[in-house]
Amino acid sequence: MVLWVPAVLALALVVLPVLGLLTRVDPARLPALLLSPAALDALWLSVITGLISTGLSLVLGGPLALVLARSRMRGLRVVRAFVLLPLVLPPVVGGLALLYLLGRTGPLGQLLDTVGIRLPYTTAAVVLAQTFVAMPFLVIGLEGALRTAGGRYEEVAATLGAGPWLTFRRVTVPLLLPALGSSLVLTFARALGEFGATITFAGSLQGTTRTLPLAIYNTAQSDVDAAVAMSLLLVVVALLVIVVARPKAVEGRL
Amino acid sequence: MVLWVPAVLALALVVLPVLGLLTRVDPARLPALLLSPAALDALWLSVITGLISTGLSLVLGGPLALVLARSRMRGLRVVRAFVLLPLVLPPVVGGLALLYLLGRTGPLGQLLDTVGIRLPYTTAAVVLAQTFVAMPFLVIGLEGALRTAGGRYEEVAATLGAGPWLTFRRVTVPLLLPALGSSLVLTFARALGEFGATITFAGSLQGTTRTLPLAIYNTAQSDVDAAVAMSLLLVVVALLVIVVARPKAVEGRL
Amino acid sequence: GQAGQQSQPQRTVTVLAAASLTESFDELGTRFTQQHPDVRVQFDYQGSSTLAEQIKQGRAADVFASADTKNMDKVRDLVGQPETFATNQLTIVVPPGNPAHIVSLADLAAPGRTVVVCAPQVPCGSATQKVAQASGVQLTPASEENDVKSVLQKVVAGEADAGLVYVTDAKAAGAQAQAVDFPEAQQAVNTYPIATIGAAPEKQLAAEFMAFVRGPVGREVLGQHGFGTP
Amino acid sequence: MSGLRADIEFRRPDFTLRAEFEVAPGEVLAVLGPNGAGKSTLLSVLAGQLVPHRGRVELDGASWLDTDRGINVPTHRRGVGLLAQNALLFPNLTALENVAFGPRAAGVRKAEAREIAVHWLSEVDVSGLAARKPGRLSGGQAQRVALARALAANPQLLLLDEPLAALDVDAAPAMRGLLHQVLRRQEKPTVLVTHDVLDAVVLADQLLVLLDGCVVEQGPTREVLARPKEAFTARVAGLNLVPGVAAADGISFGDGAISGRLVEALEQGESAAAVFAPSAVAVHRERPNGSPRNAIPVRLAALEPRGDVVRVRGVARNCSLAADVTPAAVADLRLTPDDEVWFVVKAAEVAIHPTSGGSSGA
Amino acid sequence: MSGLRADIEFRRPDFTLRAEFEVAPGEVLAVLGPNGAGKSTLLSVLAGQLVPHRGRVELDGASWLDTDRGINVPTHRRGVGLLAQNALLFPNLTALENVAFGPRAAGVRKAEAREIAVHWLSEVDVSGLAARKPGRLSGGQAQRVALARALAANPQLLLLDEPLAALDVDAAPAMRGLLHQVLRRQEKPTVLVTHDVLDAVVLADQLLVLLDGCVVEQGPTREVLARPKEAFTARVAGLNLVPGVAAADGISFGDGAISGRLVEALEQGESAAAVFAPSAVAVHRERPNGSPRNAIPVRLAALEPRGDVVRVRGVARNCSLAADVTPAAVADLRLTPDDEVWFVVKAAEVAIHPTSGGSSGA
Ligand SMILES: Nc1ncnc2c1ncn2[C@@H]1O[C@H](COP(=O)(O)OP(=O)(O)OP(=O)(O)O)[C@@H](O)[C@H]1O
Ligand SMILES: Nc1ncnc2c1ncn2[C@@H]1O[C@H](COP(=O)(O)OP(=O)(O)OP(=O)(O)O)[C@@H](O)[C@H]1O
Ligand SMILES: [Mg+2]
Ligand SMILES: [Mg+2]
Repeated sequence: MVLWVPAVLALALVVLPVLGLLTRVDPARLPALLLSPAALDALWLSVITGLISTGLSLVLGGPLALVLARSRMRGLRVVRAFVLLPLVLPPVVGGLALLYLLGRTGPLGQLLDTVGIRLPYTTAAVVLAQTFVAMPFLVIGLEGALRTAGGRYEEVAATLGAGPWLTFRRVTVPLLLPALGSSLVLTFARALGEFGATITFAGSLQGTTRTLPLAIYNTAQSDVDAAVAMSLLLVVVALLVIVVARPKAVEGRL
Repeated sequence: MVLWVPAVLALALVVLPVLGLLTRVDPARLPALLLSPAALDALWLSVITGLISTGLSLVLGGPLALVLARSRMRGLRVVRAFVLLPLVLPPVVGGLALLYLLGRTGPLGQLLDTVGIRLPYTTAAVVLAQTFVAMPFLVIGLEGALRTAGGRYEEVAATLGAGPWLTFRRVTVPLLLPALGSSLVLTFARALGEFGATITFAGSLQGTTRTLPLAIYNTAQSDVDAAVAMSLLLVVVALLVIVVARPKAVEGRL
Repeated sequence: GQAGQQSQPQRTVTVLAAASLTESFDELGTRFTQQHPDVRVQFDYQGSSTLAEQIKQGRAADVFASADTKNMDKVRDLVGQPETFATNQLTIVVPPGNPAHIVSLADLAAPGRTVVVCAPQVPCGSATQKVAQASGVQLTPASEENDVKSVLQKVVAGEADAGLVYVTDAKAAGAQAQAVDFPEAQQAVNTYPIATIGAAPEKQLAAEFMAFVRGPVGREVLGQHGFGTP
Repeated sequence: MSGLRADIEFRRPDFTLRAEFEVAPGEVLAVLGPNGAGKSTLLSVLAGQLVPHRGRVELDGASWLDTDRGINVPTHRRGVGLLAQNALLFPNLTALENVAFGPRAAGVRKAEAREIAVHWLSEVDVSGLAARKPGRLSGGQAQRVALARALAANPQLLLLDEPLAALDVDAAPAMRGLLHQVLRRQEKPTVLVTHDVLDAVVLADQLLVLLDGCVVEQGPTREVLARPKEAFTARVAGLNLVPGVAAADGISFGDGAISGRLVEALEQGESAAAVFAPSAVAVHRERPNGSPRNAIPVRLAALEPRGDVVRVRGVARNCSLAADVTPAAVADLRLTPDDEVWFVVKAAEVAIHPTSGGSSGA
Repeated sequence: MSGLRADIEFRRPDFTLRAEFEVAPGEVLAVLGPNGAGKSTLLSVLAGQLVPHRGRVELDGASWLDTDRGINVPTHRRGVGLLAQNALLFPNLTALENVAFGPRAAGVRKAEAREIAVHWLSEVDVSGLAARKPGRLSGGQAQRVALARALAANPQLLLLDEPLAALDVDAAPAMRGLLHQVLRRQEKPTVLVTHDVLDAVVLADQLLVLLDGCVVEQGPTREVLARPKEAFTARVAGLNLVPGVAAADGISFGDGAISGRLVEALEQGESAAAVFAPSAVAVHRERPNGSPRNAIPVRLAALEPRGDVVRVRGVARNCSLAADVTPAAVADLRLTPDDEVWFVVKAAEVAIHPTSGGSSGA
């Protein structure tokens, strides 16, 4: 089939470099590298913050997607475009933006300071930075799905007396599961790989804010091969999440 | 409506930091900064390579998405997980991976060298790096849409004698337009913002490989405010693309 | 390469330089083109370790200027004889007005101060470790940044009360930050080596540029940016 | 007043729907009309899925829609049940869950909703498919589940769009009977869209005929069918209907009787109607002595040529009956108005339907 | 051999479809059966959308499917046209583009495909809707466009799943007539799923009755309907069919004649059949002289009680006819087998249908 040529090319483009990385790793050194406290701390922090950011993106971005898809308000097109901004903003600049807003001298940061909350250099800052860059993925993915699916079934639910909330839970969400699944995966993946905004806004301290990508970058400064090995750790985590979590959401479809 | 609270919060999280950036820009310096040859070169390069990578992602990733969504081959689940890898790989590591594969000492690079092609540090390398990190967005987005939509209409087309190619053009693609639109936007946005893989694999030479994010990084070394101003240039370009291109694809839906 | 507009450059020399050399080398490039109107100087500024890795992978460029000897050593087989062309040393930077009243290295260890330093893996971080050890000060930073510019950024943004950066960085920050020199900095002087790359397409020009950097003009420009002379 | 009152005007480019009608509680309004006449549109407006340009809709005195006063109650608060033309079962729920959806939405507890669903599934004769997802049902099976779902929701106003389409020859009469029982039991108004005049005759008290968005006929079913003003209605109608009360093997009306086949079990004395096609009626000068059981003496009222047959209208007591005979037969028998003749119809051609108590005597 | 040959076995959990049949070119096979019997499944297998567990399908000698030899020609290469139960018009194309899709797929040039589409849209009487997207069509309108789309594709094998469902009382006979003309014109086999025995009688040469996935009856339409073995078929059938040739006001067969209403314009001498319901037939001991035009002398063959009526079977020449009368009438007339009686049927009750030339004489 004519499709196979570009499909295989695309796959090669994605898979070959990653496989190439594998060949660079010295298996003898692997255990020591991966089981170092620095690596384990970073891994743990990455997984936790990644999950929390994904959850936060869902809780905040889900409703936003719904509003964007369903509301007939004017000016929504502009709002939608704004949601995409974190996607194009270089992450470092995104981090700066967060810092300017929520840092000690930022308008919101000063406000928070008065109630004793300081975000920079905390794990919360990591979550915030990840959410900032990753949430648009969820919003865009869900909104697209919400637009194409569901409308007619939601009408049917209303004729059966179901209010918006019940309709949403029992009709909209189940019909949305495949899109939700893939959007969540994208969001989690982006949060997991987030680097620039995190280091700018949250800094990099082992155990508190140094996630795996930060640790990898850090290691790369002195030992590229060790950094590559640590990247593979990230890859394995991502694969696990995807292979374990995704099929449930995506393949249990209609 | 109960949805509005989280939706507005989500929007605030995304929009406020960006607005905050705006206040940091000195309007008097703006023209000089944005119209410098370095900035214009970078802008031009970014737009061109971003478009090419998006096109390449479509040409290669589109068929891959189709194969993933429609083929019933075993082991496809693993392939699908692999496609997501560039999403989680820290971009710098992605760039290293490309370098290891296609650099002069890499296995494929040596092969290409014999026919006189050297990829690293060329504009082609920029495109390749961007495609590597951005294509998964297209593949995931399209695959999800392909799974939910189209199947039954494609069957109908077959009963009317339409071969796979005609069916694809006249039935699948039109039904896919909304998802295609949003996936392309995500892909383009990701390519436009790409930094780590590009600087590692393609280097940072003005006019050849220094895209806008690289130029911003470069400027940030000496003048953070100028870098922020340049980021806004990126934001404006992205907004233009999104507001101009997206509605056609998304709002001209069924 | 602003020189490109004046005459048609026939030759290009590509310089791979550490990111901290951005301003000074840009200026040196302009000066060099004034002397050689037919030459275009192309700079690629990145972290020294990334550049070293790229050279290992066969990158064809002419000159490599590293921010430390460690990264130059990584590519020792692939470059000509490295020569030191500048030195740099640490200084404390504080936000304008020095709100936390920091006057010595020991002040950084006082409780309640937010201090940012470089991670030990990068050159400025290893220098930081050295001075801390030498002076017996126990630093508890809020963040260990991956490069010196990030440290400076945090101080400039007011997110840190103080940070340890190179003198050149403090100078580049101008009025946005204030430098507080401290004597222990002498314990860790960082040297910048430069070398021509073995596979250089423009061997002749590479050598010329290297000499130019190490010559009087180079010294003058580098000195203006705060670098010390070796 | 109680019941449904509607007066609406809905516009689309090239199409305007205008209708005004009332349906009392317990009454069924049948809506007939050619494809594209606006029947489904009418139901959508009543359900609140389409907002008309101008109009009022009110149920039991509560206003659902009033464009003048800016009232527009959303669909799910109307308590309206709509069985749309396309089944549209929720693809992610099983047949049982689909049917239980309405009760659940009304706040019924899970176990109870399940029971209700089981009951309705067995009423529409698809108990065995309770656990199936809609994607795995045949067309007719899906239609039955959709009917069960609409009925199980027990709405204040039931809207049915061709509920018996896609059903097989056994199921269609069975479902019609089920609907008849359900609709007569409940004290709520129903609007029923159909292409089958039998549905209207059996199930409906009132008839509304739409042509191109306009109401061209409206009134009690029997009256409209007996005196069709529009050609379409006449083509649809084509049925004789004699109201009376159920008797041993048919109905009795006044001092006469008509025998026929019982469509549903009937108690003697229950109100019922004998339904038969004009084409089934033979005209005799004398009372014949063959197999046909029913011979009704009538006075001829009119003779109308209709295409290749002649419709002969006769009056028997207060009831108008029609017979379709060939022009040759008219000539042979030399039929003229005011003749006294016999309308003869075989009992096998007569269906005895129970009629809605409400207006069978009207 | 030419035409369609199929022998398939398709399994689902709880359901197995087994069928073996042949349809000659120009012939129509009608498939009847209750909901969920497997009719749509059968069409899907023929179209290649479902791959049976075991089986062979072959058209004009070319193998489309042979599980033994591992042959499975994909749907689009079979040249099969399927009108599915659900219209499924392409939502992104206008009605015209939907209909033009098939010709375009066959390589017809754009302008020509457009013309073909315009033609078929006018045949199904929705010319005015050519520019509409399917989302803006009514249910019946969509069904008509879907029919036009299936016919316009001009397939080698036409599969129709309840093509006349959802059509109004005017449209259904009109579309049936259209189908009749189209199907008799073409030299290709057709399989038609329907719930309406009239479709089978008018359109089909052969009949196949499915019950729960099994073929319970199979053969020429008239034979199967005349001697139904299954209760379902009997309930469906219920029609008399007398083959002959068109005459002035009916048909003539042998030395007899039956008058009735012409359903379509017919040339005299064309092959045609008179169709009427057993319930329309009255039984008389003597030839009556009322309006009924048709009195056929028959010899009684059997008396079968069927629910509340008795089916009286009589033989007139080589043709078996049925009459449904009440048990009371049987008692009155003291009917017993071998009696010579008159079957009387009003011309208005008899429909004269043209029959497919191919096998009308069979
Ligand atoms: N969504 C829509 N947008 C625009 N026009 C529509 C839409 N739906 C239906 N129409 C048109 O409005 C008119 C009324 O349609 P409606 O569906 O009410 O007809 P109907 O009486 O239900 O017909 P049917 O018997 O075929 O179901 C038709 O002319 C139809 O083409
Ligand atoms: N996709 C499916 N998966 C599993 N079972 C199915 C599927 N579609 C139909 N069935 C079942 O297979 C049997 C045959 O279905 P089919 O659709 O062929 O019936 P049908 O004869 O067309 O009925 P109808 O008259 O209702 O359209 C039924 O029992 C049905 O429940
Ligand atoms: Mg309708
Ligand atoms: Mg079916």
